[in-house]
Amino acid sequence: MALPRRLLIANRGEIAVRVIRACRDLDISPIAVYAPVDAGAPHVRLADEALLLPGDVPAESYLNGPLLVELARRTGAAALHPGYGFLAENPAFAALCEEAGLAFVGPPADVLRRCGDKAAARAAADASGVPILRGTPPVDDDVAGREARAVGFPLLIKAAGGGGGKGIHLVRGPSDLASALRLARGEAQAAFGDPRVYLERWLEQPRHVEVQILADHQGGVIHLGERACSVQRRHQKLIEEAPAPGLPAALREALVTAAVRVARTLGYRNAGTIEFLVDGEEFFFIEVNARIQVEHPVTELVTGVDLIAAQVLIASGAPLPWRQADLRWTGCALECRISAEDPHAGFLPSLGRIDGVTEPAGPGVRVDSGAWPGQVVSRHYDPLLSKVITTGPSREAAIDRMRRALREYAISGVSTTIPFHLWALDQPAFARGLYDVRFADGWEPEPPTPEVERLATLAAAAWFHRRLTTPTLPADGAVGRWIGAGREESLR
Amino acid sequence: MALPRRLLIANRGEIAVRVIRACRDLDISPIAVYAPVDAGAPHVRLADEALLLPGDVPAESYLNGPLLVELARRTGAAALHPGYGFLAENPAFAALCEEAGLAFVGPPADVLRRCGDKAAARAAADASGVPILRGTPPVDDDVAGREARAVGFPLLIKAAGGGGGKGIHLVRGPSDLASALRLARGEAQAAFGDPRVYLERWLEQPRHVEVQILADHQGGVIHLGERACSVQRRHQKLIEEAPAPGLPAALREALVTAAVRVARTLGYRNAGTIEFLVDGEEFFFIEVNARIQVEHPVTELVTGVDLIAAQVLIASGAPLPWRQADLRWTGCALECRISAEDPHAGFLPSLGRIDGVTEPAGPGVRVDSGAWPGQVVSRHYDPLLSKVITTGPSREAAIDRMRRALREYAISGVSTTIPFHLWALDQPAFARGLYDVRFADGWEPEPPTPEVERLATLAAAAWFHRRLTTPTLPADGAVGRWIGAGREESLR
Amino acid sequence: MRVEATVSGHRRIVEVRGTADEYIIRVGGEAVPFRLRPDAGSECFRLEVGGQTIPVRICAAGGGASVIIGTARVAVGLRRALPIPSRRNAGLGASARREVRAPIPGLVVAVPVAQGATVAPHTPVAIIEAMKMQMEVPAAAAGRIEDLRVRPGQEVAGGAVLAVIACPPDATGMDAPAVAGQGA
Amino acid sequence: MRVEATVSGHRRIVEVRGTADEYIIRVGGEAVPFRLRPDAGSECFRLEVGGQTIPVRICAAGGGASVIIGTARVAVGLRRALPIPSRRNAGLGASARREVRAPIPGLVVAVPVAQGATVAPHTPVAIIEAMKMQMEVPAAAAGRIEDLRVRPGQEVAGGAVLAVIACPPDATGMDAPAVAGQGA
Repeated sequence: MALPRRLLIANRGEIAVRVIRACRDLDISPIAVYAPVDAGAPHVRLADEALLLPGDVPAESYLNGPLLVELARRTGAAALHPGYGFLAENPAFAALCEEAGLAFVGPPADVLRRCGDKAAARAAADASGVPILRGTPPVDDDVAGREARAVGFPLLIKAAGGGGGKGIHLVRGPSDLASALRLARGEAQAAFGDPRVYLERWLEQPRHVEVQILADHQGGVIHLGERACSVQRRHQKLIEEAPAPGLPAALREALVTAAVRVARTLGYRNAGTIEFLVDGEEFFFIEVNARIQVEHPVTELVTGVDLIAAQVLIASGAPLPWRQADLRWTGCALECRISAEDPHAGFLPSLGRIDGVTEPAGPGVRVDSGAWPGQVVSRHYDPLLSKVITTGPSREAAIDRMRRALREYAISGVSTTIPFHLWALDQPAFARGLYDVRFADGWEPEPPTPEVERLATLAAAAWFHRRLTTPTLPADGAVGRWIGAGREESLR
Repeated sequence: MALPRRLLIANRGEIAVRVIRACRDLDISPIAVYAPVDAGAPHVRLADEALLLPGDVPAESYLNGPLLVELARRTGAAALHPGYGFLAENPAFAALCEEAGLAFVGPPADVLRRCGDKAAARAAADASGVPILRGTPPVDDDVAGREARAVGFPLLIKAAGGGGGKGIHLVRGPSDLASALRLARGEAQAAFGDPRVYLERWLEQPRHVEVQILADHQGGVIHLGERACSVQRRHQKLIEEAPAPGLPAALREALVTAAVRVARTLGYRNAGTIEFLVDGEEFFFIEVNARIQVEHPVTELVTGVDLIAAQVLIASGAPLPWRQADLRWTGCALECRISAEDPHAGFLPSLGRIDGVTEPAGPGVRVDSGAWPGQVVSRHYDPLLSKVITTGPSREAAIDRMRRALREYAISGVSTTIPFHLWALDQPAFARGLYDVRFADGWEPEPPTPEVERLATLAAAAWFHRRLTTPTLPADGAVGRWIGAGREESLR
Repeated sequence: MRVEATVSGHRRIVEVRGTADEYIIRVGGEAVPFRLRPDAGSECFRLEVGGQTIPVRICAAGGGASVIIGTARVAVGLRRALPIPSRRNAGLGASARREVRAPIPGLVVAVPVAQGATVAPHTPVAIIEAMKMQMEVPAAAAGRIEDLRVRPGQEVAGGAVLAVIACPPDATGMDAPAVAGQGA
Repeated sequence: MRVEATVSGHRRIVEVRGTADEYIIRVGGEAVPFRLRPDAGSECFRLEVGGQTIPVRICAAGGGASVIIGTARVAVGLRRALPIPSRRNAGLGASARREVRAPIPGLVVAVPVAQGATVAPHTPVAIIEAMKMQMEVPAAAAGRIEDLRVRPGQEVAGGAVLAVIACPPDATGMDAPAVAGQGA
């Protein structure tokens, strides 16, 4: 039942930093791993030990299950936190950890398997009396046309074998079905090694609302309230908040009750999220995310609960330290994901080298960041750099602080999603809390006003002048030579 | 009643940054001023406009009242925030602002005058039925001996004309009285231009507890609860927290009620602090701090109230937006003041140039900082660099997070109070919340253990090796020449 | 320095004077004092203008810069405007030597003149490449190339002397803005 | 590199081998692998040793360093330990040339030998000052100063050749730790 003395974090970026901080608060010694490209990253700096992985390719680094288990064993770690993504929801890896006597900080392999099979998860929700979107079990191509007519158009094709927005295709009419099916199967095979797909009713303008769950190994299940995550693009969340604005109290109550019911039916353990679509007064279960989520801080800020610490407690066998009635919600919290993506170029990943970072701080602002000057944003990993989370006694206060924080945030070397976030915060629909999952489609790099063009011209001209008149330091080559000379001496 | 469109901040360092952030949240355009030595400071970076002051000497910069008022007028500022220190409690400056039609964000001149005269403030507390320490009005030298015997030894000599720990002397017996009186008068004259001093009973081991007040111009007065500030050295606070640990509910109620009563008697306006000493079940009024205080964030974090924003609202004539019953207290908050002082050398200011800063972040950590790489810590200003404030659902959680945050904090170039804070957090008396104003006297740079000596030897040897084998970049001179060449061209 | 800035197909001549981060820009007859303070790394700045400060990200793109300002991105074409001849250096008296210096650090890609050649003020003496942009360096005075100090392929520092010109007494000089305020 | 470290009057010889931030230290026969990662500025590091990471601040103080580690401050006297003679370079065969290099960048304050002089391995060839500490650079081999390349008052880079020594076939060389792991 004791907490592990050492814990290995099988992840990188902001979530690795987040887990390290939870370890410090629990007086657990955190051990980091890192791919060569991440050698200067904050999680390497902040851990007690940092172990180099053989390559940058995920299969050699953060997806390298057997090596990660071996490194945990070698460094005396009694637990392993997978973060999100990578191996977080991989039942085989969870089983590997268990076999090695390593506490996997997440649900056990069998729970991961049940939640990862979306059809099974839907069936569990259905069995719990929780509404699900009209849909099908995994379909074969030959019956797909008939099944699609039964579900009705528009509909979504979704991968049965995994989540994260991969393999999802929208089909507006029967004529698009065959080609979309082909694409979806190909993507599902590539992403999850499983070509099975199923069909699901598609709502025109629903809101995405999810419920945070904690479940211990003694059968205790509590919810930590809901999060609104409707600001999405290609099924990737961009902004999340808690509580969900404009959600009637009765509907919220129904959602959180349904979430606890689904978790119980699934025999859920550790931290998880039950996702729903809300359409008017109706709501529908969509899936379970069997991991800690990117957006967990908004829940932490309104409940005061450290979710990562709770994960570690549960994984070490401790019962939940709170009953449902102990929880209180205070204020509002908002999260903007800062990714190295170019919102002016279709949100394409912006690869390159970050050469300067200034992060926001101050009242009501929390930054969970994995960004560092010198960081190479590579094609190997997710482009998420950091998250800005703001709180306030009111939603308006949290939004005002977010605007202030984004203004303070300066990242040089790559494009980021900051311009999109500034746009979103100023939309009337967002300000009123009346936004749905189509909200982000409204982003259109607006043509700059004449005043903005004038300011850009001033700035560009001064920048040009500055570049032409400011000398650069001697190139790296020269310094390299000096270091070489020094090393040579030390070899003598 | 409208908020000012622009506001000038007549201060520097972390409090200037703090006020700028409040302005941003209120959509007010913040205007900074800066002494030459502060040219690269964060408050210069974050303001909308930053105006250079003529010199580094306080009289030419942040104490240069007439110039500050003139700069506010010239830049169209309708309000001026004085921060703390400098001109914050100067009645003549508040009057100067009022005459210039500038809203002074603080109490009006007459309130500052009443609060600044400590004898008058004590009389007001007495008149409100609030217990005061046995003491005297300002005393002349010839009657001091008799007065001292009436108060009893040990006693304190305090300056009547101002606060901040200046001019305070402890007298343990009659034989020390004359010389202490001479010293105290000299210091009082130097610091406040007023040689008047008074005598006050001294408690052996009291706790310092203060109450945050907000008062509007419509006569509304509320309190925002108490802060415990007993970790002090030479009457300078080092660590503050809210709520005060180990304070019985009835005593807390008596304190906050007394504070509101004193504020009403004084006709108090804007944000202020009523300070008390608590000794067992007894408490005694000591003084009013007629300004925002360094330690205000701990109150912000447990109440959710932005005190700087509240100051600006009140100064613009708005009534308090909350009644007393609206306020709720959640969790615990702790503040450590990070100063450029050397705790291994009697807390002497550590002057020098900061050449690198890495600040903590993450869950439950707020950093209000004015530190920057390149900053010259000069003898002209207070050595406070920043404040680390942590919160948690429990006092233990806030302490654990503070330990984690201080571990993450790296400041290169000057000594800081961080080693002291690490020591304080680990003292059993602090952990139990049973510490009084003598607590910090227990700090004694402990002789390093053999293990610490071993680690220090390893680190020093590697550092020595590193310095001998790592080349330095070309000296500044070379770069200067390049820039010179560039400039020369641009002059052509 | 006179810069030709092109935004949305609209070309403007912008005159930039200043040192370090403080500038006065003259655009369309209007003089705008402002600051461009470095904020983070090579691309992030804070533009202090007209009583407000605006965070901007500026990165080299094509033959100019891409400026991210709030939610917008503005592509600005940039090149050094051709100087305008004037009589400023007229009447300097006797024959003088005049140095032609590199306006920027960069790579000399061509030297279209030879030692001893006679040049007019606009004759290019060298072409320098920096930031993937090429720039002609004019002689800036009429005269004879007395000392040619660079050759193609050579890296030069900003301000390096490229050539020395011996000017006849009444050589025509180049216009340059007078030194103003913080320097020009 | 062998360093003589003095703490609380107790003197230890510490052998540091490694490159960049990764070291192996040998102290009292015990080999300790560790890292000293730069954290902020010139003084803040993180010492990764024995499975834990400890933030330290190290600043030059007197003839050594002041190390702040947790709540403690430890004064460590530091100087380069005198090398130990060995026979490692014996039997190199025919007469060889051996370069004496500057171990650190610094100022040459004295050159106690002359061109053509005969030197033993311990004979100081130059005295270099850096960080307010002076350091003798020994010839490191017996022989004759064939080429003396520096003079007092000159700044030298780390690794710069100070002198070249012509060694007789059986000259006695200096002991140097063998290259190990990450380099030595």
